[in-house]
Amino acid sequence: MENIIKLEFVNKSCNENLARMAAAAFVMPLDPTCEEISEIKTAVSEAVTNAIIHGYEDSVGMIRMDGKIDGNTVEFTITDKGCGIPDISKAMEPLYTGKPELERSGLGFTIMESFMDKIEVKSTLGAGTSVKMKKVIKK
Amino acid sequence: MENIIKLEFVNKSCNENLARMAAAAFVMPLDPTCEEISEIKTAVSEAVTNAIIHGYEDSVGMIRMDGKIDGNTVEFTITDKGCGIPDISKAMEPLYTGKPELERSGLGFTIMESFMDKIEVKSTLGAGTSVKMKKVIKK
Amino acid sequence: MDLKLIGEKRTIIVNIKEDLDHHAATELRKAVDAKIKSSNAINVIFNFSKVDFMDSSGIGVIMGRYKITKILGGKVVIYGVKKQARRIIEMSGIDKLICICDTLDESLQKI
Amino acid sequence: MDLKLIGEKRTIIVNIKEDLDHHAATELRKAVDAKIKSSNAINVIFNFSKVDFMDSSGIGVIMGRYKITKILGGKVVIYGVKKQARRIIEMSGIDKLICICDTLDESLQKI
Ligand SMILES: Nc1ncnc2c1ncn2[C@@H]1O[C@H](COP(=O)(O)OP(=O)(O)O)[C@@H](O)[C@H]1O
Ligand SMILES: Nc1ncnc2c1ncn2[C@@H]1O[C@H](COP(=O)(O)OP(=O)(O)O)[C@@H](O)[C@H]1O
Repeated sequence: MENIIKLEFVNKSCNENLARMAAAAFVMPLDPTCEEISEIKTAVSEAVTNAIIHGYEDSVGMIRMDGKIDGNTVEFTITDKGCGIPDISKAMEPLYTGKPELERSGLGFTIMESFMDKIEVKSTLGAGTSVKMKKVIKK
Repeated sequence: MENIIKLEFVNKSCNENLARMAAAAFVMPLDPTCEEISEIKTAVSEAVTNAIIHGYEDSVGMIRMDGKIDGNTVEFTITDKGCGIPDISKAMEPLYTGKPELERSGLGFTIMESFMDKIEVKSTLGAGTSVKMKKVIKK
Repeated sequence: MDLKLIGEKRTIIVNIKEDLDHHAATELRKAVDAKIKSSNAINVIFNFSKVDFMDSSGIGVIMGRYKITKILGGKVVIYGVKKQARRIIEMSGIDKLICICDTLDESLQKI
Repeated sequence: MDLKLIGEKRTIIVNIKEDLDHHAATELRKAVDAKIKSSNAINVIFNFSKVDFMDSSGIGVIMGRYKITKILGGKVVIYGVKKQARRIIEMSGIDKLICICDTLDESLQKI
């Protein structure tokens, strides 16, 4: 089974739901369990929320979600062209948040890491961030 | 309320569901009725199915769905780069189908027209087809 | 989707369990036709009670089975149709050609 | 989401009716804080029984209300938590700080 999607949307918070739903619908042909669907929706929601609020802060910008299915592995890459992350390893520490004033919990990356099998973060200051996440859907 | 999405996917039939789900999730912030959601999902499904089976026939190609919300009007444009439609007004006649051997009913355009407020078809032979559909979500 | 053959009634009961779009229609058609070929069945009953979504591809499948069963001297009956699918069915006019019932029992009586 | 004030218990009951993501969290936070400001409430009970999805933004809202009610001398209690949300809550460790109940009655007793 091979498949790809590209989804682009404005950084409006109402599009968090859209991205989650699209991710869930995309993975359906692999016949995932409810738990696997939940995990994917949650991980995608975290990455998209980060792009919306951290990537672009108060400015308007586009976010892209690329989905790929290869065999029984699904991969999502969420990309923004926002501010970038100064220190990726610090950003990925559990409970670290750059926005405590927005009541962020600092758990986004922790959830992505524990719900997906592999996560890869690339970021350039002033140019943007991309988060690639993979998960094998068990047969 | 203003919003836009772009969704691109391969012409695999499993992506019909993906496009419908994305369309439904996209329109949610306008607080549509269940009936309006059904109508949009059905119209999108018809346009995407046409792009998959008529646009590309047996070849592989990408299909694009652009969504736009402007006030309480939602607009979807489904575009393929396939074979194009030789005679648009004939194609839009109820019960006309170019593929009776695939058990097509010829009702696709009829459903799009009756479930959406406005539909606009552009097509160039050998270059592709785009179907733009608008619907006002009642308040 | 699953198929059940009731040999003494020469009938296949098709429980559709997903959105009936072109993707599902292709699989459904293949499965039903293979079962008709390999059995004594001449009638098909479609259980629509789990179909929350159907588009015009569904009409194609029903009409296709209608034509085949008619040649064989049998019938197509559908039951448990929900609101969204009912609208598409009524738009297509196939409710004038085939029998639409509420329950499986009622459908079996129409065979 | 809807809010109900039980004046004699100095408690706001928040019925969350949608996915609790960052989008919903922003609205929820504003609504609850406005109600706390304009009433005598010092406790917040969140009804999670209709929440099929929550991400870490939900943890932020709960923790934020926990801090505010603590300053006021009150409590946050949540009840009716389903499986997906329970997993996020347990991952965050906030179940060690706030009370998680099964029903509204039980929640009111913890206030
Ligand atoms: N797309 C992004 N662009 C810029 N900064 C980001 C992005 N994603 C994450 N970050 C940074 O990493 C930090 C930690 O992210 P995360 O673990 O998801 O927690 P939270 O979103 O709760 O702050 C964020 O607070 C932010 O500073
Ligand atoms: N995207 C497209 N590319 C090429 N031809 C198309 C496209 N969409 C529709 N058509 C043509 O218009 C005809 C009528 O379409 P429609 O009303 O949806 O009925 P059906 O899909 O059942 O044939 C099709 O059979 C096909 O010949």
